[in-house]
Amino acid sequence: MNKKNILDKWIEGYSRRIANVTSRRSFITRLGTVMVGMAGIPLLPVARAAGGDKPMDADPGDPKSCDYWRYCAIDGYLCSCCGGSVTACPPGTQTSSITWIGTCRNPADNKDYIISYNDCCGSAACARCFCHSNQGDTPTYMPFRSNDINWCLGEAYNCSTAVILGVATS
Amino acid sequence: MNKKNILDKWIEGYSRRIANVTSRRSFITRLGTVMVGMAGIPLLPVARAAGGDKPMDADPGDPKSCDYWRYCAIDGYLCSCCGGSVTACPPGTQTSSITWIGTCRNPADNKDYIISYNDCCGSAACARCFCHSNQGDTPTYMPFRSNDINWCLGEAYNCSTAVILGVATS
Amino acid sequence: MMKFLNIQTNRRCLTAALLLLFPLLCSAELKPDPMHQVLTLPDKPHPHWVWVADISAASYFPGKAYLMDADKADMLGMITMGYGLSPIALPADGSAVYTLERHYERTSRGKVTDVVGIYNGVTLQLEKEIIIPAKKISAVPYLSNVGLSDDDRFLLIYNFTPAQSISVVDMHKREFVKEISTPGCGLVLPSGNRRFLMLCSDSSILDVTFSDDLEQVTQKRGKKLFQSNDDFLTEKPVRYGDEWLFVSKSSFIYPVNVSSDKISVGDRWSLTTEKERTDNWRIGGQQHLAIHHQNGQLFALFHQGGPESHKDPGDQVWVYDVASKKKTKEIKLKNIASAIQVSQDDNPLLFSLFLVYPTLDIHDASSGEFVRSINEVGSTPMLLQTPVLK
Amino acid sequence: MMKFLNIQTNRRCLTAALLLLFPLLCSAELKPDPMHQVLTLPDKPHPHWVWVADISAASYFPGKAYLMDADKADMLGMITMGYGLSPIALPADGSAVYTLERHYERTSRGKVTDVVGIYNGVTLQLEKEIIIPAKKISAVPYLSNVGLSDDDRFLLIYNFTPAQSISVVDMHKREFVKEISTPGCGLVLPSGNRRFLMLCSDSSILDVTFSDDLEQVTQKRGKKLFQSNDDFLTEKPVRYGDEWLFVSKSSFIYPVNVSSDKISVGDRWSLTTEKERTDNWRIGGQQHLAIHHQNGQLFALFHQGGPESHKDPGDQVWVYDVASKKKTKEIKLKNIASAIQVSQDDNPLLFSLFLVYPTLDIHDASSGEFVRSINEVGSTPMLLQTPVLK
Repeated sequence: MNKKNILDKWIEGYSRRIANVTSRRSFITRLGTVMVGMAGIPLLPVARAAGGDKPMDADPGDPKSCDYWRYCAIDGYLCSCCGGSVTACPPGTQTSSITWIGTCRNPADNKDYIISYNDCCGSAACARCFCHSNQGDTPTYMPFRSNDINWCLGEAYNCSTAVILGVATS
Repeated sequence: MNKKNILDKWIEGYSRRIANVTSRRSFITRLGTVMVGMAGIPLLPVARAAGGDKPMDADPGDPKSCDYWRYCAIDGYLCSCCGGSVTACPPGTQTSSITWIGTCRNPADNKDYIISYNDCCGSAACARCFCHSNQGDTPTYMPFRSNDINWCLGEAYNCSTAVILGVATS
Repeated sequence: MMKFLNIQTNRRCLTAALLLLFPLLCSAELKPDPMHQVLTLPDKPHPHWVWVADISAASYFPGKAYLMDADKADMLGMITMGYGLSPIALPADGSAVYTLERHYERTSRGKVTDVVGIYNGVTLQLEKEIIIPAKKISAVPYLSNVGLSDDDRFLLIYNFTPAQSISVVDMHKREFVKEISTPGCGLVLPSGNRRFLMLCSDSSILDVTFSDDLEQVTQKRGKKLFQSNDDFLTEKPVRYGDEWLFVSKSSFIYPVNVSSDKISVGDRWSLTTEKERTDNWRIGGQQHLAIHHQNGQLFALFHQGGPESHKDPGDQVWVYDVASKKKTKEIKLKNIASAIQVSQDDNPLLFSLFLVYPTLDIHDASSGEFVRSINEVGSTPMLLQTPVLK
Repeated sequence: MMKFLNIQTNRRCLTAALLLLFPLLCSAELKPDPMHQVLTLPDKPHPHWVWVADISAASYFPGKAYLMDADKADMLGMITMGYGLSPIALPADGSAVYTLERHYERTSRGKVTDVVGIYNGVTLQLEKEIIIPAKKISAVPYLSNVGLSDDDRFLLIYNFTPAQSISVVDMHKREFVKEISTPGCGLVLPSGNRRFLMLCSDSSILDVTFSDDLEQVTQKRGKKLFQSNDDFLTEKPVRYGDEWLFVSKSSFIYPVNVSSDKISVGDRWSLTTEKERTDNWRIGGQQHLAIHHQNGQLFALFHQGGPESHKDPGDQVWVYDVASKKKTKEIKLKNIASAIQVSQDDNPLLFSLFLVYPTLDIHDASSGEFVRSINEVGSTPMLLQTPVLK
């Protein structure tokens, strides 16, 4: 009987980090409390194939895996596993108007990228590919790097994307 | 890590019956489509200890266990595990105004009892002690012995009790 | 304290305003991604898509419908549907997904509102809600609790309050039309453009026809199909052309033909041999029949168990040629299952799942070989529905 | 078709009408049970009760609060609370349970309504709903997102839209009073009858006092508590008498005294020795501090992990004497935990759970011995709250 379910996935994610007692290098770039706000921008529906594209050499890894480099500060269900992509929301959801951000190192170019974790909203949780990483995560009273907040705010949460905003110089 | 959860309980219940390929004796007493209706009867709040009482010799077994004899045609979460008892709803819920019934043999006196499976309503499911037995269960188009129906009807389902209505002569 | 920044989509560099706050390098190897994208589905459903409906049994809500791509082992999208779970309805042109939803004013309490949801078939965005009488059956979901007329115009909804009736919704006009009282009879089995059958508690069939405006409704009650509750028909029949194939608790098929004005009940035939019955093989589970229309194949979910095990999951799917009433194959499932479904193409897939595990199993419906599993499909999935392809 | 029968409660035999339908024997050994009973709780909460709040993470709703009896390994009741999850609030007299609930018009979509629910402390039935501004923070639930004034009169609710504010609800008058704007500061930490603290994103403390009618509100912003985000204070402080004990990511305690008009920040002290820090022992989890008020003991949830593991679960609970700032015990948990709580009696119990398993573990808080586990407490429980016993 295949018993691999969401709970096991959670455990796996936690266990990996529990086992890894040596600290990973912190890639935090301090940004203060800047909020990247985009309220009022209309949705851009795109066909599925286009949204799923991703240059593989410069952007290595599997967007359906919690190990993918862009997910270093994510907390939620991966839209890549939910009918969306690493940058796009699944059909039937809406993008959140504001987001939280993280700073993740791309192993391909060894540069730190500012990642905007745009939540997808308006539906119950997708409950696939739970991923919880906390690099640079701050408490909820320092909100804009806090992954504990439902950035759908007044709406229900479905999944999270990981959109590149740009490169952060050190 | 203790991984015993609701899913495992469900599996246990099913597995027991899957393993048991010999048919258990059917205790069905044919009642046709009679509905035991009690709409309009006020709730009777009772203190917890009183509600939990049950004569043990004449009524053997553990009301928190799916093996308890009264549960021969139940489908749902046992109120005995949810803050109620075998005959009473948990605090914070309301009793359903109508019910489905089953006929179960009491091993103490070897008599068949008519059991009314009164659902408790108005809250999300309790999700404890799932129990699914189908002695005498009928399809939903023969509703009054069908345990597939949410007998809270217009309300949310919390758990199920097993109330003795009386003894059925064969 | 907080600064809101407007960021242009599809931009190559962040704006100058943003540069003042972030130390950004425009020569980055990876370009900024476009923002605020929402994916759409292809214009037409693919035959290897399957909708998996989840009842979320830890609370019994929300009902969720997951659209899965069996070939790519991927999820395509989902719809959240309120309290409990009813099947969805899929018009053949793929333009929409119809849902049947119950909502409470306060999530799990307060005023009840039942609605039909019309979701765009390509965007899965809600296009319209049609409020209907708050009477839909609240139960373990069966496909026979809701159905579309053969021409996809009327959505037929089985009500149980416990008074029994059918709500009729005109999907062309997108409005509720009428409630038809059907005391003593349950389920709704579309059987033409303006006709449906119901099963009554005395084992007779109710044959209902209606006019476009629902002003004229004719109900004909047939003879009893069986004499004893001991071998009742399950609520899980399948439609095959002009016939509804019912199965009884002890695995007899009762074919009911709706091709003429008067329904005709064919001879019953058994899915099991006498030896198999002695060995306690019987049908079981919550969705235990499926039809491949073009191949004329009936798929039935079997297990070994006692006479009261009619809802227990199965570990084998037996395949029958409906015309000859012969078993042609036994498929041993990778995992036990409570629901099965088959895709409607030339390379059919057999879908199966067991409601206590959120795993969708896929077998080759012809060879019976296991193909793959897709994990994490909800929490307690119950129903499998494939696109209608006409 | 259907017959409704009135059945008297507490009757010894069924009525004659019923006898006509059922072949019943009045001489049955077991008497008919009373019908339509609903249990109540005892008048007063027991110190070994614990509320377990479940966020139902497979959908992120409904939030459910389970009341468990640790001694009897039994469930006493539950409350369903709508979308997401906020902590409950427990007035010391045990007369009520206050909830903070979010409801959508259509279960998961549509108009949002936030309410404070007042549930009777003995029946757990909803007595009243108070509609409040639909602004409550939607987040991983922390106890510091809602709180009662020390005299239990005012319920204080942290809003995040992302504008930050506090909603004040008068629980005596049972009405919403006012929203206090608190830009840049989050959480709500009751610190007297008409006073609360907040933590601001620049690491300063906001000290807010208010009059009964909320006409007068005074806000004082303190100095920064720490200089770097590298060792921020977590959102999970505990109140101990006149002090709030905050803990930093690297396990330093920052005591903040609220006994006088001006808050005073005491010297920070470390929960770990240098050796323990070298061995990567650090605080973690979603609810990682607990206080036994009478014994003056602080319980802290520890694990070994990297500097970014501040939300990872722990496998040990370390016990400190707050007065002497010394560790007095290490408790090795039966199972890893993301939340801990301690009962407030002379024989204290240590409660713990890990959000991915619905199991409540109970240890003897004095000896550290494992006592028992209680299974099936929701699906993804997150918070532990014990009755306030005054």
